[in-house]
Amino acid sequence: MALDSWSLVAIFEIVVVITTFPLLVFGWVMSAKGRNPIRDAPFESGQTRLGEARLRYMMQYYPYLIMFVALDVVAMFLFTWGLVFASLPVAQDYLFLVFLIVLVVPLGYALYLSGRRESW
Amino acid sequence: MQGLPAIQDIVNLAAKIITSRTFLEIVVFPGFLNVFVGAALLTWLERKVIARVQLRIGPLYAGMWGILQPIADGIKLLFKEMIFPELADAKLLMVCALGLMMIAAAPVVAIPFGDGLVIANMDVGLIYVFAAISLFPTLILLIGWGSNSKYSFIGGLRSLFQQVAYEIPMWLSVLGIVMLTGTLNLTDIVRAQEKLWFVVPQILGFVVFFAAVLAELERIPFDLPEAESELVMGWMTELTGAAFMVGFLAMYTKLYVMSALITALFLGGWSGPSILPQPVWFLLKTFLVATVIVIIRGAFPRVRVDILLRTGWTRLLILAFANVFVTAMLIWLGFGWFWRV
Amino acid sequence: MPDIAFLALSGLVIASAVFALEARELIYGAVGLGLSLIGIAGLFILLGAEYLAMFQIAVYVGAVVVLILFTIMLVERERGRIVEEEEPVRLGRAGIYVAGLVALAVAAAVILLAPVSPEAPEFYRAPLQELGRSMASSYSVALVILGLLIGATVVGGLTLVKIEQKEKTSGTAQ
Amino acid sequence: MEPLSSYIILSSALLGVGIYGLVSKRNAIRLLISVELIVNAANINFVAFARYSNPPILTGWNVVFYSIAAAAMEATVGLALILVAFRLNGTIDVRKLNRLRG
Repeated sequence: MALDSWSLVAIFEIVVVITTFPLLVFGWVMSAKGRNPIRDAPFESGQTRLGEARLRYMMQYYPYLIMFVALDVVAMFLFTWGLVFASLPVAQDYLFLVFLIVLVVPLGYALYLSGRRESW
Repeated sequence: MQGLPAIQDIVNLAAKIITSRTFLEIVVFPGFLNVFVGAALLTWLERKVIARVQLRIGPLYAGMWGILQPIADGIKLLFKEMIFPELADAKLLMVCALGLMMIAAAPVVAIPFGDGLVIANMDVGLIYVFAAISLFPTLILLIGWGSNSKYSFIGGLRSLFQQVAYEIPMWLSVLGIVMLTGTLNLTDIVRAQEKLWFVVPQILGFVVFFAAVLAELERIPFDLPEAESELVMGWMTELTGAAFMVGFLAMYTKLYVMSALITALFLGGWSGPSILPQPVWFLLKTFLVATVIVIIRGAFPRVRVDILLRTGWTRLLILAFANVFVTAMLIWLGFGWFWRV
Repeated sequence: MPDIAFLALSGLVIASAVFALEARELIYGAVGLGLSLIGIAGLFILLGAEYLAMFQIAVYVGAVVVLILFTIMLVERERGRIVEEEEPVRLGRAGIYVAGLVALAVAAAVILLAPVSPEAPEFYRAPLQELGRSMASSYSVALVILGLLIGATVVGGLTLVKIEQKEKTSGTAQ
Repeated sequence: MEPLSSYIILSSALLGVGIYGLVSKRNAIRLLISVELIVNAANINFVAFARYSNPPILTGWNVVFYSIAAAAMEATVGLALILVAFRLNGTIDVRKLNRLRG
């Protein structure tokens, strides 16, 4: 039975689900169903709830998120380069160096902006 | 008309499947039971070690040295009531808890616990592990949003930014290993360390990877998403009962898997003197790494969130790139053959 | 086995794509998009492009969907929930007609005009080394241009979103 | 192994879903989601054609690499635009963003 490795991944995930899901269902079935405004209040250190929960936002970290999307792509491309690094002519390594150097200024700009709280 | 297959046949088939190597690998040893028991043991280990660090005794009564404490905790949590806040999205929370467990356990498929003792020996193993780990922020953000509580939401956002900030250094710190071995297959990477563990030539990468793993695991000194004194339990605040149990177990599964990943990538995996079989060496190293991570929790203070993010995006990133550069130098100077597979 | 996998994955892709567009809450829409993208990654695996599938999951589901979720949460912030006005039925119907026509036309054209023979080699995996080598040689110019694109995106996105000092508004602090 | 046409039908269906979203939806984020779906339909075709040529050629995979990267960048800028539009107008309903119409 030569199963492809990805089928094994799928089977493993199925095993995880069929062992974990019953726990959740069990907890759901066993718990009381009555609703009670005090019990159902979100946790706020024992205080009554103050206002909407989805209000405040840490917008000053938005540049980090954009940097993440950019560097995610870059890292994946660098892995293809790392795979063949040892057998690659040096001239083609410079190419990836150029690829990185192009990115230095934008990422520096993003870091600079993320440090300035008043911009966000 | 063939008639219904006899019960004997079904039993035989079931016995054949259950005793087949693939099934045993998936369900018992490198697979699910290993992860489950490992994670449960780690919860006990953490309580015991932290207690020792703080000159307490820790769990004591359930079994020898309280080693059955995880089972007691599990049963207790299972029978607790599941309370979801009034505006929370209970179904989303449960599905996300399940998803957390799936993602946390997924990397085990590719990690070799012995020579050939791996569920799926895939060529893209390393990237597969990283891809699985990169799904965490999404689910945690969804949990933080879905529970509609301020603590959960702030914890989820912090977790998002932190994991996102440390993911890139984590990936790039491993790039050196990929350059040295020229493969993404974790079994081959471990085989390449027969002569010298990667922790020596890749010491910079190891430091970056370890710090990034600490941050990915949301552990002290980077445990801002669930800083107990400010955010109660972070994004897990509104998970209760069984959902909390699954989420909690997922985090310890992640700890176990990441320790195993550090072992496989930097500490030589299963290699060791042949007094003990290979999987035992692997498990010993894994639990050693996990213990170090736990002791760090007992010994360090917490950093501030903006410092944390800035450190991740500047120092660690630069260190990771420096590591890549050093490795490139190593290969250009002609030492690369040493670790080729 | 591959047939079942293909059917299941294509079902997942299409169903979650529809769910992404039709879900009542925008958050669920983003989740549906993520599921659809994971299904497409599964299709890539079926086609032998494993590295590509991992790239898809890491970049799309790990980064882009997170960004979409973040934006949705930011946009929904002030009113709790976005009140999406009902689209006119006329528009929805027109959409279905247009989409059906285009999809049919494209499928027919591609299948009729496809220059390749549908006979595929039985077993094939993308050779990872080859991928890196071609990335460094044949696609070198594209790589540098991609670097420029990424840089431009970072600068452009940040410049768009950041608040100028003069017109700083009160609602967006913190 | 399924025939190539099944992949083409699948990607056409995905393209159809994307176009349906583009035509009938009013929320800017849903439009972005539609665009992502369309890009992915194209990607499926690229990979399928690369796989089904005999012998398989890598060009399809390389193109999809760049395509995914470009789509990620496009989503980043698109979301930034949506944020700006929301900040200026308080809505992301594309039918109400008609300030430029004059």
